Amino acid sequence: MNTLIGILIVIGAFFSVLRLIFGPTTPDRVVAVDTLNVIITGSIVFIAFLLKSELYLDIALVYGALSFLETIVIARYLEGKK
Amino acid sequence: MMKRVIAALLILVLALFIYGNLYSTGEGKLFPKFGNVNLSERVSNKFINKNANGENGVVTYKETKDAESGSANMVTSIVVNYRSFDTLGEVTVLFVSALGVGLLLSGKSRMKFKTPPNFILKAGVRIIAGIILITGVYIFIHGHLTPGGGFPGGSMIASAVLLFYISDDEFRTKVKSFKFLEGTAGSLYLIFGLLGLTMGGYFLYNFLPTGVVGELFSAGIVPIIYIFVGLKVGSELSNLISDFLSEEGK
Amino acid sequence: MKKYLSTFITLWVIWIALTSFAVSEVLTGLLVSLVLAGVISKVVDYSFDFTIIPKLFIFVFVYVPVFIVEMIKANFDVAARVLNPSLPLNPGFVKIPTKLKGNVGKLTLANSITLTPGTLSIDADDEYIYIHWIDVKGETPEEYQKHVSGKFEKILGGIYK
Amino acid sequence: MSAIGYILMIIGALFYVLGGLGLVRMPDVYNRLQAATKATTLGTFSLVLGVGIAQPVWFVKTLLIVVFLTITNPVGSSVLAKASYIYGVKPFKLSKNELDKLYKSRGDENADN
Repeated sequence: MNTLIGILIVIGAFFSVLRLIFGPTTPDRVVAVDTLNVIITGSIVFIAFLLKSELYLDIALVYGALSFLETIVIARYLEGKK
Repeated sequence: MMKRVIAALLILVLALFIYGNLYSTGEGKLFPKFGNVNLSERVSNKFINKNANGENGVVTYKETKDAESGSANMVTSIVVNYRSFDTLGEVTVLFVSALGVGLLLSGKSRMKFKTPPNFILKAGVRIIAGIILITGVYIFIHGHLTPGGGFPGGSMIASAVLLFYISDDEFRTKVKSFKFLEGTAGSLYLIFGLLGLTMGGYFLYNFLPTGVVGELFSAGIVPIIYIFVGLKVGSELSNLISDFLSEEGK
Repeated sequence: MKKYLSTFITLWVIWIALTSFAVSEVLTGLLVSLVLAGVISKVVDYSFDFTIIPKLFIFVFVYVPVFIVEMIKANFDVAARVLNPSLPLNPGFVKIPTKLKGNVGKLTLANSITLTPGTLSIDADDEYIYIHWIDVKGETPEEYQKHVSGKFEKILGGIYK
Repeated sequence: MSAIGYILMIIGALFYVLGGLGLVRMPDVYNRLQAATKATTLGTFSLVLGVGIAQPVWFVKTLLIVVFLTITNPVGSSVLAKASYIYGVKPFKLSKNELDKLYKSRGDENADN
């Protein structure tokens, strides 16, 4: 059961990596990174469940906050770019 | 051409030297064979497992009382207890860099972005920032229990400030109060170190009772020091951000 | 003062959710939220009064179920579009009027629009929310509004003024 | 209890696959953003709540993570959509455009010259 969930998460992450590699424009790549970040946040929570360790939930929260910041900063940078 | 040949020869000699020392057997060799040395006995018994009485014993979470360092996170016990002087130096490095940026870039008015901020972003940040800030405070207060500490907690606080700056064209931090907070936190770190000097005989001595491993009020001065480090790092990075986003003007 | 109190209560609740109900944690949280609320109560949007209790009730028991059902519908919609080999799309940028005034209410509406079938909110101003719509139906902003946000606007109008 | 949690977790992981698939299949940035945001938000919702139900001690904390992600993810998508429009990404097909009065797209400027 755990293996199945892990494989599904990896497939989803793989598709977003594909878009990250082939994305024709920069916004495409940023969208792919944003999606990948959400998937990683979810999988950190899943790792917490696998290892039965509550400490990983804190890490998921911090990762979510930092990935949001990253998305916003890159988006604002794209807006101002010539 | 000559240089390259000499360099290649030197590398070859060095490689042979390392190879010979790594894989030779017998007396007088430089390195012990990989896996033969039990490092955990050398390090952990000396520092982590040691009781206050100097004996080695097993430490149990939420049971062991009065361990020498008393922090559930081993890295914290090294960074803020045994090598706290080093952390003081790290904080100083950050302070010097913030000082340099402040000298070069400080301006009066707020820099405006080319495009006005999105309304949804502005309203969203005003909800999210509270969660991010309290998480940052949670991380540096629980530095001795969870894989966090002063530096990650401080950066979370600074990231909330950066979000405010990006999402609101009018937003401006109170630079003066941040400078005051930074100075106070830094001097309190030193004062705690000097208190240790008078009470225990050396600088940054852990003079408070260490309590039960794994509880919030444990590990002596470690959480207190981490609170100061977190406040100092957070206010320094926030000052850095507001220095970068200000410009000379009316 | 009202702002300070509501910020303080929100921060304390978040702290307790992060840690636990142990006495030392609750006391530390009290101290931290007292100080932090004083610093940030002017820049964050957490003001509420005593009418929060019935409003929270409506929010959790009326709004959240509707929202979750719409979100699941949205995902089946996305799945149908993605798995269909001919990709049936008719996208466009449109604006829809909204009567909600407060920042938080408008944010909730915009986020709900993003997570429901076929729409993505891009920006908002005083009267309109601008959206990207996969499958434009109708001609005037009022018609769009009926399709996109009618259901939410009715419920949220009762919660946020 | 753990059976419900596992079912929710599998549903969440399936939505991740759907989000990735939407990201690959859709024709332009705005449609990709739509598919990815909806699918990953519901996926995280379901996966994280599944973990919270399978480990009831963590339920409150997982609820906090879910609330946090349901606010940040749509906000991030909105900001990205606006940034892509201003950056000048052309939608592959457009039946109606009422956004042109609000911002200037950089793609339009280049088309004029």
